[in-house]
Amino acid sequence: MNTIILIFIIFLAGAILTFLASNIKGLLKEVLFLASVIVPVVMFFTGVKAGDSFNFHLAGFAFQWEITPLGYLFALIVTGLGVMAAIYAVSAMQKTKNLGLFYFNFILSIMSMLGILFSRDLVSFFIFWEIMTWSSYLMVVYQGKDVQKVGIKYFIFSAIGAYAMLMAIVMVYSLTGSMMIDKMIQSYAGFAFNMQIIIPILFLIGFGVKSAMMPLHVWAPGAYSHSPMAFTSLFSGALSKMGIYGMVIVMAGMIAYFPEGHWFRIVIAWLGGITAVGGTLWAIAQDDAKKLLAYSSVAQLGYIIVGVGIGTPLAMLAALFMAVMHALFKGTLFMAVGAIEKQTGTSNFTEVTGLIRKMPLTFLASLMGIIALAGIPPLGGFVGKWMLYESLIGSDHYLLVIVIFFSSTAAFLYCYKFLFGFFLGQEEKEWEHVKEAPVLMVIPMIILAGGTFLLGTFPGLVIKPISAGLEQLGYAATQGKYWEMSMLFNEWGDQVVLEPILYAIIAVFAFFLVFLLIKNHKNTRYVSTKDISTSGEVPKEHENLTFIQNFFQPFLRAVEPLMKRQIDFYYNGFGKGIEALFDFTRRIYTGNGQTYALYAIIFVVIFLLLKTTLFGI
Amino acid sequence: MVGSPVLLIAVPLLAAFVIPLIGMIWKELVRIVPGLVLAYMLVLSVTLLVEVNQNGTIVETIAGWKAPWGINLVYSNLTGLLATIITTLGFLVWMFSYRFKRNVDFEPAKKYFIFLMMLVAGATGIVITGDIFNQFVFIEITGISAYALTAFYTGRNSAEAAFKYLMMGSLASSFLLIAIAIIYSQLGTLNMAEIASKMHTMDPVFKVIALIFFITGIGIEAEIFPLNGWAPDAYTEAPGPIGAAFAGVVVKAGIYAVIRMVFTLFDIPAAHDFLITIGLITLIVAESTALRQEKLKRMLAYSSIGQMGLVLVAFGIGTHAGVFAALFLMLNHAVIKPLLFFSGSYLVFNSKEKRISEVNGLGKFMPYTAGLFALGSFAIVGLPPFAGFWSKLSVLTAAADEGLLLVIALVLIVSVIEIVYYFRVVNRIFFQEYNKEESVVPHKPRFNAIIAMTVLAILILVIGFYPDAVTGMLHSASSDLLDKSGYIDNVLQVGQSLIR
Amino acid sequence: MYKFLEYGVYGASILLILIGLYAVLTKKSLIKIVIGLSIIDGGIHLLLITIGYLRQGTAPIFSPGFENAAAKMVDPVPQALVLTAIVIGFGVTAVALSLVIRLYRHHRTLQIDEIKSLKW
Amino acid sequence: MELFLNILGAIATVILAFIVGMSYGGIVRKITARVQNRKGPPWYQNFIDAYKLYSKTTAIHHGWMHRMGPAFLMVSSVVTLMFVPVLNNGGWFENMNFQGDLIFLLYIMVFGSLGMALGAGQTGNPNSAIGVTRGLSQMVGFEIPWVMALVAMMIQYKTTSITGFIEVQQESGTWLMFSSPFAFIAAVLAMLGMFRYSPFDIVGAPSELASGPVSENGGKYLFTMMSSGSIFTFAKLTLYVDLFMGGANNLLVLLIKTFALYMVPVLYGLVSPRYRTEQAVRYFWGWPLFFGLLAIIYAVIF
Repeated sequence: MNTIILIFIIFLAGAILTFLASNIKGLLKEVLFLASVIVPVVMFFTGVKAGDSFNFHLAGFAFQWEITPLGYLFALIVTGLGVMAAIYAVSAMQKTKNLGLFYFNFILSIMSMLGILFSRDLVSFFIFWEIMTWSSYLMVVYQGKDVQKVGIKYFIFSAIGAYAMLMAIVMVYSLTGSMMIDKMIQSYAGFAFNMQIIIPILFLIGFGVKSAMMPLHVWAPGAYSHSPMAFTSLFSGALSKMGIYGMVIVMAGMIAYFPEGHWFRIVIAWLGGITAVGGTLWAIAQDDAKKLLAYSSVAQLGYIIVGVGIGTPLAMLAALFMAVMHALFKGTLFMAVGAIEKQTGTSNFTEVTGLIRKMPLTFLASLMGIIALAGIPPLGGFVGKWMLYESLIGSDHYLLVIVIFFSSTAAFLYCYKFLFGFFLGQEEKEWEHVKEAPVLMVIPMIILAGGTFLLGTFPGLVIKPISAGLEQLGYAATQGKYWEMSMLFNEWGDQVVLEPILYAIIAVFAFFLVFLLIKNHKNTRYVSTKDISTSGEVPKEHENLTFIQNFFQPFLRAVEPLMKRQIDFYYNGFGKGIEALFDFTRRIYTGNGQTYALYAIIFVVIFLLLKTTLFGI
Repeated sequence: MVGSPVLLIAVPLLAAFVIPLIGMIWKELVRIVPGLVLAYMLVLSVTLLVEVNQNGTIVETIAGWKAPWGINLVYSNLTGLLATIITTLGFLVWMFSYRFKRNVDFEPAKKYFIFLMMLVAGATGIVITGDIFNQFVFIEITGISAYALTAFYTGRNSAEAAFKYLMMGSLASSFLLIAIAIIYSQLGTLNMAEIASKMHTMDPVFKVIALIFFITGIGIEAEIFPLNGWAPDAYTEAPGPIGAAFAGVVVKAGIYAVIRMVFTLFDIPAAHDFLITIGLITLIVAESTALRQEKLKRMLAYSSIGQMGLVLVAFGIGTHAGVFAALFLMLNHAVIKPLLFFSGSYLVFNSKEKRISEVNGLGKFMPYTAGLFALGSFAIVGLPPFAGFWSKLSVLTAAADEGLLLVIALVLIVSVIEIVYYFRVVNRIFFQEYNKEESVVPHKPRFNAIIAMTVLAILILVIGFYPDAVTGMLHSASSDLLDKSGYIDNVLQVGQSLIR
Repeated sequence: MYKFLEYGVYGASILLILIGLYAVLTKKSLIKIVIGLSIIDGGIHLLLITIGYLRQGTAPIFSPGFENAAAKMVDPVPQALVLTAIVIGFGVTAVALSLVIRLYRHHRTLQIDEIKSLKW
Repeated sequence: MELFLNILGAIATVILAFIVGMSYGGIVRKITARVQNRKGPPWYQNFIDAYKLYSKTTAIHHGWMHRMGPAFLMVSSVVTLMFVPVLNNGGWFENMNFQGDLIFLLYIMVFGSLGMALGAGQTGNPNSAIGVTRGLSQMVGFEIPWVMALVAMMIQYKTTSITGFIEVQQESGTWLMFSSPFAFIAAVLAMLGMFRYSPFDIVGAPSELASGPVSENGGKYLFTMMSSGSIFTFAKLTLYVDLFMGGANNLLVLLIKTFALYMVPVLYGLVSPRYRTEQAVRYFWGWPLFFGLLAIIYAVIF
């Protein structure tokens, strides 16, 4: 049996079995859940390689599933993060109700993401896309918070995106008579000019929604923060990357052949830039860690969109590298928030402080994640940012450099807020009982955080699959080896110029740490955070002096004009207008039988009068 | 050979008259016999469909009078498919409504099943008859039993709904009769095949007038906007399973009548565009109205109307792909909407007002029913991998082939609205807290109802995962509809030997 | 004269239909609406029968010795149709009246514009 | 052996930077005092202070982040220094220059203050956190014109490395502050914020915030911070000299140039009152931003 189809069958069967077993006491459901995530992933790593395919016909459409290099790269993100999130979820979701639904949708999400990546025809692409949408939707509403607003908003936007994509798909089908992605890309150059414009736009709307591109991002903060954190790490880390995957295909496969393609590129890149800035500013304003990370995800995806939009080989490389990195560090951070929420019951900065000594491992993972997110060397986030700047400067998008730089500098603000809000500040009696998260939650976090470190030091590990993917996209013809495009990497990719820098950093750090600690280390004692010098007064036990309310108020005051109106406001207004309109139109059905009879008569009379225009007689 | 097509009409009609008599023997027989009859019809229609698939169309003459003089029944791929859908749904409705309400007495049950039998007989008749006046009669039979079933519950507003339905229904029959009169006066025949073969000789003005009256008349049954004012009321006030029967049986028959007129009888090409236009208007108005509904069944009713609009759009495309898509939509709608009505009527079982806001948190107490409702919602809005997706996809591809981009865009925009209102309900059921004061008291579905719903759910999944299970049938049915001369030949060759 | 009468009958049937429509669309009483529906029916029946009418025609019966009479026969089909339609109309009217009784019991009124509990 | 020499060179550079930075600090104190009509401390007062701090025994700490904070700060300044060519043509320290190191510098320069901010955060002193938020906000402000200036330079001279800029200046013989004046103006205006003299000294406002982030630190911690600050000052000044003023061929030239440049923020600070945070941020998004844009336009056109 073909391994590809076997993977999907195991996922599906595993999902159903786990769902059925969810009411049985004991560990059966956990075991089934982990097995149905891990077994196919293991099969994916051992049983398949790029180039494997599986073909069949259904409902008159040819289906082709094939593992392409680009798909393989994204599949690495999905499977890696998926397994980590699954392990995390088992521990994190204990004692929650309706576990079956959670596990079911979790497995289906992973399955559908892999399906999207393996699909070489648009029908199965769309099918998996929609399965992904509804399974993630069920996760968003899973906790029952704000379902009618947040959940519906997520689904409306997803549906708008999916249907825009569906429209493009059927247009392609009518133009080429085939549903194959390859065929679409091949024949794109021959389409009529208006089709050449409309089809990519429709596709980009579809992918832009999933990758939270401005102005289609409004669902993201709510959806990310309302789904269980075990899933959000996957949601933000992997699921949003499906939009990026699609965008990469569209930008490289279609826009590259479009005569006026650079306008597309500029628009997409600027949308990405605006997304990055907007996401960052709103993230700074948040008091809830989930919301903060959600907006930060929007901003990070903005960087990636910029890279994809620019579309030079180096920019693509940067975008794909940042996609991998984002999966790693955002997975870590969402998991950390989940751990904190599980241990303390809240994810609000204003409520919980000073966890550093209670949850040191979580802090360590968060610290790594934040450093990677901020793009500070030596962790992996920097490599991606660096390549992005290089490519932007190299392709003459100077203003975008400023925009991106502004966004990533402002990102330091929320990065600090995240670490400070949870872990630093004064330690309170209220949180004295808090313990480190269960070991199964900590391990995935640490592994993912370690991944950011690994990729920061050895970016070549992931540059190789990325360049294989880029070759598939047709970049090979013009460019040499991809890691040479950027000066960071030598031929092997894994011995980089970064290394001496890294050693220098570590050496200096170690030297001064020793310098600080060496003398009478033993006599230095720890004093609590209550024992501080505030004008000579020592705060009492119940006094919490932590400064966290209105943390960045001065800054927000400075950028106030930029943040006056959220785009959400207009969407809500539009939605309300539509509902009011429909409330009006439904009054057509007056409830009076005579009116209905009158309608019938009017119907007849109108058509009798208009018969010449309507029927040509 | 289990029987001939005429039995599909005769047996249920006979049963309708026999039911009161056998009720005197043993009261439970009143509930059992309809099931047996419907099961027989189901088996018969399926066997006939298989046979038709192999040997070609069956044309049955009644009482020895051959076409074009006598009445004849045409059991082709298309009509057979629709008849099978109708009988299947009839059977499932019976199974579901077997002691739907525990306290229903013998008397009401008797009436209920009599009218159900008549409804199914009438709808089957509409589909398989080959004579327009006969079709009119069947429409009336269906109509009268539908009025009666709508008014089934006393003490509610059901009489009001039934009266509106009746008003519109008799107007419809008047229009139909006028159209029949025009056609008969011009062509001198009532046989569909002969009308079709002579249509080109008819004065175009009369032709168009006749078509308009026909469409108006049948449009009232087929729930075309603005002729569908009765429909939401009737769906809301009729018993739950009857709502399912309306959506799955009556409307399907009405749509069949419309398309038979447009595709076979009348040779007016512009009628296709006309179908697209009214279909789109129906779709948009109905779905936008559904968005703001407060009652569950009313929402389902508007959704049903909208789906019928989409079916008309697909038929209006007029190509093989379009007809295929339309038939696929009809099939899916006949599978999904009854499931929604079945599960929905159990969700609001104990409620007086049947408001959507009352279903909050019911998923916890009746997970199976609620889950099936969710499945139905997922399927009807066209999410893969459920049944509705394939039909939606085929509609869109068919429209794209003809370059109807505006149609595609509108259909997709409306689909978003559809998603919104369905998911609002699903959210309420599963993800909002049960509120003792507002929510309904949960009601456990009966065993037979569970079976009926499960069958539909399995059908949804089967079609969703393996659409090829039905596409072959649908393809032959759509070729059958488009093969006008084949239809004429099939019917008339039986009468060739006589006189002429 | 005959010609005039024949058209006159057509005219009369259409007039009947319009009268019925007028009743259905404007009269508020349920009973009057039902009457209006019946009038429409009557008009249509008249229309149908007129279509089959043949001046100086004979009854559509084949009998020995009159095999060639087919040309002079009145068309029998409309008559059959009208008979059927009358029966149906009768049934519908019966159902309608029973519903009117139910409505009256429920709402204590026969005004159609006051019976609007189902709307929108 | 080469590596050993490199490390030796690096240490020498750091010591040089320490001495120069400390002396500059002392001189600034003196100048400030004279302007304010005081006598002021001697120019070597900073060394005395440093020695005093160094000899103090540390008795308490607030946890590990707190203890590592100064080390983070030091990493930032020392690594920055290592990337900035102190003297033209290599001289006695081959620094770790590479194509694109300017972008690297932008990031490594904030590394320290973030690490330090974490340390300050763990102390639990509200003044520290307030100071940190102000500092970060202000940083977002001045980084924009600064980056605009750099980008303009990158556009104009097609290089992203500091040695590249030095080479450009050596080849053409003119300083870049003359050939791209707008970029220089924007960069200098951004420098005002970078050095945190008045009017941009709200971060560590001594009387209001008890020195902000550095409160709760004493002894060796404060010593490390102080020396880090001195090194960082020197590194930044050298960077500006390298970028805009043609670098320096020997130490004397370097000292003159850096001192001249250093007087800009110092003297500007002496005559200006303190800005509030949002005023500071808005200030940087006013004229400096405008000059930055001008610089980019200038660079694109020429």
